[in-house]
Amino acid sequence: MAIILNLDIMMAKRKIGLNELSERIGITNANLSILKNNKAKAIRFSTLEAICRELKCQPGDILEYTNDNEV
Amino acid sequence: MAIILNLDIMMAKRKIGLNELSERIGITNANLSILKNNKAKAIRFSTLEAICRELKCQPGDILEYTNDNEV
Amino acid sequence: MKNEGYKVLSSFIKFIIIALLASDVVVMASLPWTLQWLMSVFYEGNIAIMYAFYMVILYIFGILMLFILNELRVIFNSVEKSDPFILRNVTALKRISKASMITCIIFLVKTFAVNSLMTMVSLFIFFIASLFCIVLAEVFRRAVEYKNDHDLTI
Amino acid sequence: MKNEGYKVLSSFIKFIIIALLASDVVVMASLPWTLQWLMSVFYEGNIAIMYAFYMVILYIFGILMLFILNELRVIFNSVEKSDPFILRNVTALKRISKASMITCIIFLVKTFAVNSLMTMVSLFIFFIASLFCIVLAEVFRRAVEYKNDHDLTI
Repeated sequence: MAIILNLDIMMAKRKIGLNELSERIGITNANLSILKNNKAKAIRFSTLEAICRELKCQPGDILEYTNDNEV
Repeated sequence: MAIILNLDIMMAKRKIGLNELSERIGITNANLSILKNNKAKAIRFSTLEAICRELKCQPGDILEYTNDNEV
Repeated sequence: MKNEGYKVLSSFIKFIIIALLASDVVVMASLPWTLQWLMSVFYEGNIAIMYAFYMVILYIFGILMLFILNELRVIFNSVEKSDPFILRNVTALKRISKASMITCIIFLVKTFAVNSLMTMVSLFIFFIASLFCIVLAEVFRRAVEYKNDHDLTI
Repeated sequence: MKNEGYKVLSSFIKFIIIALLASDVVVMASLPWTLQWLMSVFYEGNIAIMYAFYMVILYIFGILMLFILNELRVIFNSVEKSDPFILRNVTALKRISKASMITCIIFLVKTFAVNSLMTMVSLFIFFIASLFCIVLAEVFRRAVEYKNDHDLTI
């Protein structure tokens, strides 16, 4: 997948753990892990909003496009 | 919703129409309209990837977080 | 299973349902005479009271079946159009459940009046069918939610 | 409907299914004697041949019902656990469909040998049930897809 989730980097920058973040954004630990490990197929705007709010960042900080599939 | 989709702005910048973009990224016109009009609940990473590839941009260019809900 | 075969099958079931609906109407329309004839052949005793009893029971049953078959028609209509995940089908299943429970009660009344093995089997079948439909309605309601969620995930 | 009531109902249906499974086993175990007794009371003519015929028919029927009931148990087990959207249930529905069609054929054989209204009604019911289950399996397969999609949308 050419969309990379840099959620772990942002979490490290803000010094926030998986448990704390999942509690704050109100989704289960298991689901947040799926997202963090790039196993998710899609992301809800509500989740993205909650993450941006809690990590005080922009969607661009956690979502990155790399065209590694080309040539 | 505090996540704003600036898909229309990027489309205008790249001078690409709804029909052409929907054809290139392989999703129906109707679905792309839902996305463009901020009616979607979630976005697939595959869709995001296709949009970034075709519009030659980053996710941060089309997704924006505004904390207009606060105070 | 191929989508085409599945559509053909749905259309075929819909056709059977409509045929049953039509038969139900025909049977109900001719019931006063058919019942009189049947009773004159098979029944001995106070015919007038039993005739009235059977007329009431059979007409209520006939109308309930009409109602259930029509709801089934609605469901298979949506299946045929490849769009079964609609709230209307949840409503249909709940209605079928209620109508089945009433049918069950009708058979219970009949069991006390004139018992027969077939009546008891039917009673049990409609009772189970009613419970099945409540559960299926709830399962379907969740499926509709998933479908709507899916439709808004672009 | 409240989730709790729905779970209680599923458990109740599962209980009925298990009770039916147990009855099926008991009836099959006692069949050689029960059938002999029933035939000595109700049947006149060449008992030996008819006894063999009924034994074969009823045992095949009994085993098919055991199979169908067990698959239904699997389905309601998953419903009870609030997770009915699994591929195992699609398989269960397909198996029930096949078993119902075989049951229908058994009844068809019986119709040609010894006809009765109840046999014909049963034949029709199993035929329709078989078709219903194929369609339901396909509808369920799609619901499972939606559910899996939903689970990976965070």
